[in-house]
Amino acid sequence: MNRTANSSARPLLRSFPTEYLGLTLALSALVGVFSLITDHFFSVTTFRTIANQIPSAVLVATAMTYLLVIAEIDLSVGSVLGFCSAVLGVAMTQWHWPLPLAVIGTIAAGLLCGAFNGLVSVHWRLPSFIVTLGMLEMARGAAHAVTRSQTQYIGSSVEAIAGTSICGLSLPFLLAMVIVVAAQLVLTRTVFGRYLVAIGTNAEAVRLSGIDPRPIKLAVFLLTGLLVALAAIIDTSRFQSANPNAGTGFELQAIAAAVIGGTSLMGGRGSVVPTLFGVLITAVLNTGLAAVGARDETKRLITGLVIIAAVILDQYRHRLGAKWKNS
Amino acid sequence: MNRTANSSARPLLRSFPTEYLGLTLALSALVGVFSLITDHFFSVTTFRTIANQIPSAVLVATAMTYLLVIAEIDLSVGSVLGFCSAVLGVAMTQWHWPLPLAVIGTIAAGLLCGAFNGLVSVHWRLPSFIVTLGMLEMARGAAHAVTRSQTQYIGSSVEAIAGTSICGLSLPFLLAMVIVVAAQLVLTRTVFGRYLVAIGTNAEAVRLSGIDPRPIKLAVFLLTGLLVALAAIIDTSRFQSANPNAGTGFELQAIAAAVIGGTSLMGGRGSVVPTLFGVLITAVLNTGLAAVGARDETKRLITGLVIIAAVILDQYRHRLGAKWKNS
Amino acid sequence: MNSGTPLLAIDRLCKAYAGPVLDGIAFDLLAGEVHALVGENGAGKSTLSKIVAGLVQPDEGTMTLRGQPYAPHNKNGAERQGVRMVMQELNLIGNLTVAESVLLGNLPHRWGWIDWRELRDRARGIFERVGLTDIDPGCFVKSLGVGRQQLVEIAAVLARPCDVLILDEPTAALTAPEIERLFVEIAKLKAAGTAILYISHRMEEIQRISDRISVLRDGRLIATRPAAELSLDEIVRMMVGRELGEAIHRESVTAGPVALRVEGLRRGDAVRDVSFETRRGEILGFAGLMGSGRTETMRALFGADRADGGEIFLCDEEKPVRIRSPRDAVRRGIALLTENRKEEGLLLPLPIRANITFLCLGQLSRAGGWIRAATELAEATRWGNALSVRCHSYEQRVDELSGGNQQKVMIAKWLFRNCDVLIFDEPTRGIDVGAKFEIYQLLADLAAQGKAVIVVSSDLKELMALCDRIAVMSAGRVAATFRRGEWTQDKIMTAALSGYLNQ
Amino acid sequence: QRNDNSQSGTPGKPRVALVMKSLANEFFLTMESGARAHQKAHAAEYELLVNGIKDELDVSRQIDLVEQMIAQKVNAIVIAPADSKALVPVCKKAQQAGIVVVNIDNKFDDAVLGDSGLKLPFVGPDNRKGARAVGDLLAKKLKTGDQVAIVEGAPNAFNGLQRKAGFEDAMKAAGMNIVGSQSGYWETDKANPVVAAMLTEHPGLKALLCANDNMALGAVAALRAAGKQEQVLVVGYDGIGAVRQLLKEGNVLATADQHADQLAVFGIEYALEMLKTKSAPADRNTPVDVVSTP
Ligand SMILES: Nc1ncnc2c1ncn2[C@@H]1O[C@H](COP(=O)(O)OP(=O)(O)OP(=O)(O)O)[C@@H](O)[C@H]1O
Ligand SMILES: Nc1ncnc2c1ncn2[C@@H]1O[C@H](COP(=O)(O)OP(=O)(O)OP(=O)(O)O)[C@@H](O)[C@H]1O
Ligand SMILES: [Mg+2]
Ligand SMILES: [Mg+2]
Repeated sequence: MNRTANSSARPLLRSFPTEYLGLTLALSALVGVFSLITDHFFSVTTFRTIANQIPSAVLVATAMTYLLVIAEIDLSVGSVLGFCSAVLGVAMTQWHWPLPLAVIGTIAAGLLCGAFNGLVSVHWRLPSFIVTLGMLEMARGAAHAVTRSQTQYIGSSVEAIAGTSICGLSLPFLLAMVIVVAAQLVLTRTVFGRYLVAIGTNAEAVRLSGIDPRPIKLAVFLLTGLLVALAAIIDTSRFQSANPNAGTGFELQAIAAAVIGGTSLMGGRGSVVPTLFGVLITAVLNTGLAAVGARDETKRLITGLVIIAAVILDQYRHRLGAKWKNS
Repeated sequence: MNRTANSSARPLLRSFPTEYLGLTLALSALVGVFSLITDHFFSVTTFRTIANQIPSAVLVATAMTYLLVIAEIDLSVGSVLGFCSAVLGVAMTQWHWPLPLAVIGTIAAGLLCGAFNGLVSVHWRLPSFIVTLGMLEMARGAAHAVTRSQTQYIGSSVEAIAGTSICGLSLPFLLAMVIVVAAQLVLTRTVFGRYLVAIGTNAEAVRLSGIDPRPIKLAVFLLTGLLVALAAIIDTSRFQSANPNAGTGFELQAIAAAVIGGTSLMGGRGSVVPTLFGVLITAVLNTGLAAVGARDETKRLITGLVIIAAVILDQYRHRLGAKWKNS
Repeated sequence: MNSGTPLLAIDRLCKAYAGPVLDGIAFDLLAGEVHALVGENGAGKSTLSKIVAGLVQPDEGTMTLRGQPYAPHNKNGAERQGVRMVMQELNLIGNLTVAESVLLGNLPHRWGWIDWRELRDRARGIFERVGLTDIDPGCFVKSLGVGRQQLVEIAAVLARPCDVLILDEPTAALTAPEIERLFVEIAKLKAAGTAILYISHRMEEIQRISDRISVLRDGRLIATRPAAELSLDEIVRMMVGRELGEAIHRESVTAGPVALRVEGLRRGDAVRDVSFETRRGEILGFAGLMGSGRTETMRALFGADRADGGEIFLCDEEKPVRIRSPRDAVRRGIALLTENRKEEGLLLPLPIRANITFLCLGQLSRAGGWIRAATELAEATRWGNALSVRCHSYEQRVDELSGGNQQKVMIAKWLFRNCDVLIFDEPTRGIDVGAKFEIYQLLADLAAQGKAVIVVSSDLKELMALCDRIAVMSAGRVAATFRRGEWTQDKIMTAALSGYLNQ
Repeated sequence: QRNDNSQSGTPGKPRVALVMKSLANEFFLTMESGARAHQKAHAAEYELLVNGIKDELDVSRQIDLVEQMIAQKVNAIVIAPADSKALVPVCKKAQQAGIVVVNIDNKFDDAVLGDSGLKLPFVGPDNRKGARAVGDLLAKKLKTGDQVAIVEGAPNAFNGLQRKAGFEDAMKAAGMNIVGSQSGYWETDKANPVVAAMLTEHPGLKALLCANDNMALGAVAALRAAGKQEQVLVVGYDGIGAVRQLLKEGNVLATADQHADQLAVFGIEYALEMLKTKSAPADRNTPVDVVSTP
């Protein structure tokens, strides 16, 4: 009678085949197609370039995955990234803070935004969709106010962060990978992680089990603020400049990456490593289309189709997974 | 035990006080503030201007309200608006279709996009958030492909639609009002409307009651396509030109308007007239801030705050409403 | 046994929502007693227990626990002082494993990292106490049926020590063997000095295990008496405030033509090969152990889940009908009252009116689908009154109703639809005695009108009182079918177990 | 063998990457078509790879694009930067990788260039001068002290700021009264409500200077709705096809034509020249012509 006799232990490894196979296939297919079409796509340089471009997207998508797991959302990540970037830029160029202090200030700015989102939506029990929609406007306004709408050129003094590389992989990339693995482990193997899944599935039941979901939700919003601030620092260091428009449209990208990775928008289901695949798929797609030099409208059409195709694939993977389990 | 047996009839009027009082107050407050700060805000011209600007936003927000009621969402409304606008522009300027034919073509384009969104998300049981995110890219790509990214100047041949006015109010405004009232009545007083609310509340229960939610959902997506196409026609006529970038960011505005009006993002709760208030509040805010000549960052900060304040207010209104009922 | 000062004393407790729900309740709980709380649906039993468990704050009144003032602000507060409760409605977390869900409040961990082995062992230990040896702690909660979920929830509460234990209709979805296990457990706790507040609508249980009985009616405490002094009739009279016609009045059975014939229905492991037929004017019961596949059979038959195989014939027709969705089923005159009213039946935030009329809106509307509001309300009122739904107004939200009244709303909705084949999955789950008899009578009347009625129930007594035939399911098959007069409780139980013995 | 065939100077055709901002904009699209046409005509001389970003706000995506072009080992990059500062470091990286970089359309910030020790030739119009010329033409139709308002591009857009500055130069020189200056985010539908509000707030307004033609379209629609077409003059910038109609109809007074189709071509020619001669040609300002009511 026990149809699902799998132990819940070690879900990271246990579920590898069904969980990651589809995504790996999709990714390989993309790489394959682009390698065939263009001459210079399939090269170490390309992959190194991609690896160095994605860290900020990975961090933001990781935060988004956590939020989606607890059935919340943050539309303000892009704006907050812009704001944090602005703070870092202004701190370095105008206030002449030393780098470590400026970094701390930037993280504080991120945490502040996260705290606002969290406190308002948790305290007034408002949907985070709308609270963070408000924050989307406010943080962008703040970014422009802080920089007076001018890009802050910082120069090589921030280069240390993104410029350091180990075996050709940048520090931010390695950091992002460490954070992804840690986030995945925390989600699947710690008490905190299990609370997140529980809250996303049935917050009322969690409350009735005597656990207050509010501080936990707040913690996730704070974590989002932190990760977004880190992403801002990475990008600012990479570009050696702070642009108040940085991160525009990041929110939808991050959500798309998480959903491509199989995270549910309804809460309670999601994990971080597949989200990384989601980010990789988008990045490979972007790079590949740029290598082909496709027209803008073609790029958009293909991007849209790939997003939809990815989630349809995910559906079939789930059904297939269910079948395998049952037989 | 049935102590009282209130009649449910006339919910449109019955609920006026609690339902609309808060929104009316918020709107009046905004108008009051701007009238005090600026010289010329409080004038017939201002209100006529606003009335002539909002129809497309009202139509899109109405569609969004319906979608939110059935617990779906459409992020592609802005892009589809751009695409429809592009089709109208190209049909008139390049293919030299007569206006009625071009209008029909535009509506067909809207319905097509709606049908795609509806069919894909209903058939594969995918979250509409992600399907319409894909459509957001695709429709914008299509808009650029159709117009070759060039703004199409149509000239006075389309003026008839937006230019006709009765008592200083444009035809589109009157149309929008009729549609709002009709949509509200359909939602509250017809079988179809009841099904929508039920599907948004508990789609599984609806299915187990022997009513297939899928064609109903599809109908709402088609309706959205239709209303978005109408909005595109109205805007194109107003600007006498079709810009492939038209409607950028419309989706979040429409969602914000609906939520300010008290529509729930979780489905099952929402109505159209309050959404109209939501649109009005945003429009008054925009016009007022432009009249004041506020800096761009100030505008964004205030817009964000007003969105959040409006939903907090809505919360209190609900609690207050509940109290009144009980006493 | 009933000596010493009360462990928990309640005094002049009042609570009102839209109207008064509890009115000056005063009673006490002694250590080591089982105190039964009985009353009609909506009498206020759950509200009272929620107040004691800290989930709801009273408007007035005081409570004392072990002589100290007791006013818990939330569930945690109550639990810290040794008061625990099994809620009437299920509150499990589908996406967690059973073990995680059960131990959610205190997952075993080292520096925040879950200790999986410890977790599994503890969960096993907990389940063994209530005899749930065949539940794998690693499977997901959402893969369990309602009965098992309820057991899991009970197990979770029993696992932790407490002084006051409230059981709010723990047995509503359980079958006899599980109930027996639960009673053993209760006896153990009682011996250890725990005070137990037991709520149930099954009178035989009340009489079996309770020491004292308190009767609630319309939010007032009618009486508290030692159980031995009260006969069943007396309890019911106090509850309902009037005499109850005990026997179900049934027309003499003249089974009509076949209304529904099922052959070889299969779906996954739960439904392996089910064949049966039911005739017009007949009430067919489905008995079986928990997880024997009764619910899954009915869902597959109704088109709620896609069947893997099998044929369904209606009204002596030669050709099988294709039922691929509930829509097909309802159009062919089959109705299914689902066992999980909260998730699969009701539109909780909508008014009672809208819930009752939902299936027949076409009938209540003018051309173009405009609903005739007055007619709608009148019809809703008619059907609500027919089932004596207790509410302030038919505009009240369904989620404000007591569990039993929610069930009545569900029944009203399907009766209004007027189908030929009516399948009731646990129709009396959480329904009070008075109403239960009303529903039995209703089912009997439906059969008398020539409808085919199928009743799935975990309460064997109920089936034996009501049905013309009883099909007993075991491990996804119909193990035996008995006619009235042929059956005995033992025969049925043997049949119910048969499928598992030779596995 | 696939990766390594195109070091600059090797026999194969040189590959030129044109990195644009905002392919969603007619101006840049014209630029792109011009470049593609040029490549077709000189197909034997070079290969062309055109890429652009969604809109000008997406600066980081443009930086990513340049990095990808470096990874692709193109021989030359012709770039219209979406941000005059943020793209400098990545262009420096390109140059260090041996790639010829030519700056078109939007000039890199001189201070930042100096700071990073980068030297790039610039080919493009002087937006400020162009805007000044349009403004001067407008000023001739106005009286000193008349109220005028500016509709800016997206805040932070360098060419937008330049155009605004040019408009201001012209208006101040002619003694006009600038009563308002707000952003219309480059778009018709975003500029329209802003203009409508300015019209009511400043009933005496005599002219609107729009930083691009799409916003001019929005402004004209607002004027039409307010019935003020006779009273208020509108000027735009870019000279897109749509606005030529309006010029003919007299609804727009003037716009600036930056010869978009030539811009990228000049840049590509510069790049090819640099690849051949290894020299660094001087900056070159391309012409901006004021187009006005015939
Ligand atoms: N949150 C609420 N809001 C409004 N009314 C409520 C609420 N909760 C309970 N009630 C009302 O209080 C009354 C008592 O409900 P309660 O759940 O305590 O009944 P019960 O005795 O447990 O009934 P049952 O046997 O059906 O479970 C009901 O009439 C119900 O409608
Ligand atoms: N040992 C088990 N472990 C997990 N799930 C089980 C087990 N036994 C049965 N189930 C679940 O029970 C369901 C089949 O039983 P079904 O709900 O049809 O039984 P039932 O006779 O109606 O019992 P119940 O009293 O639980 O409603 C399946 O959905 C299956 O997932
Ligand atoms: Mg109860
Ligand atoms: Mg069952």
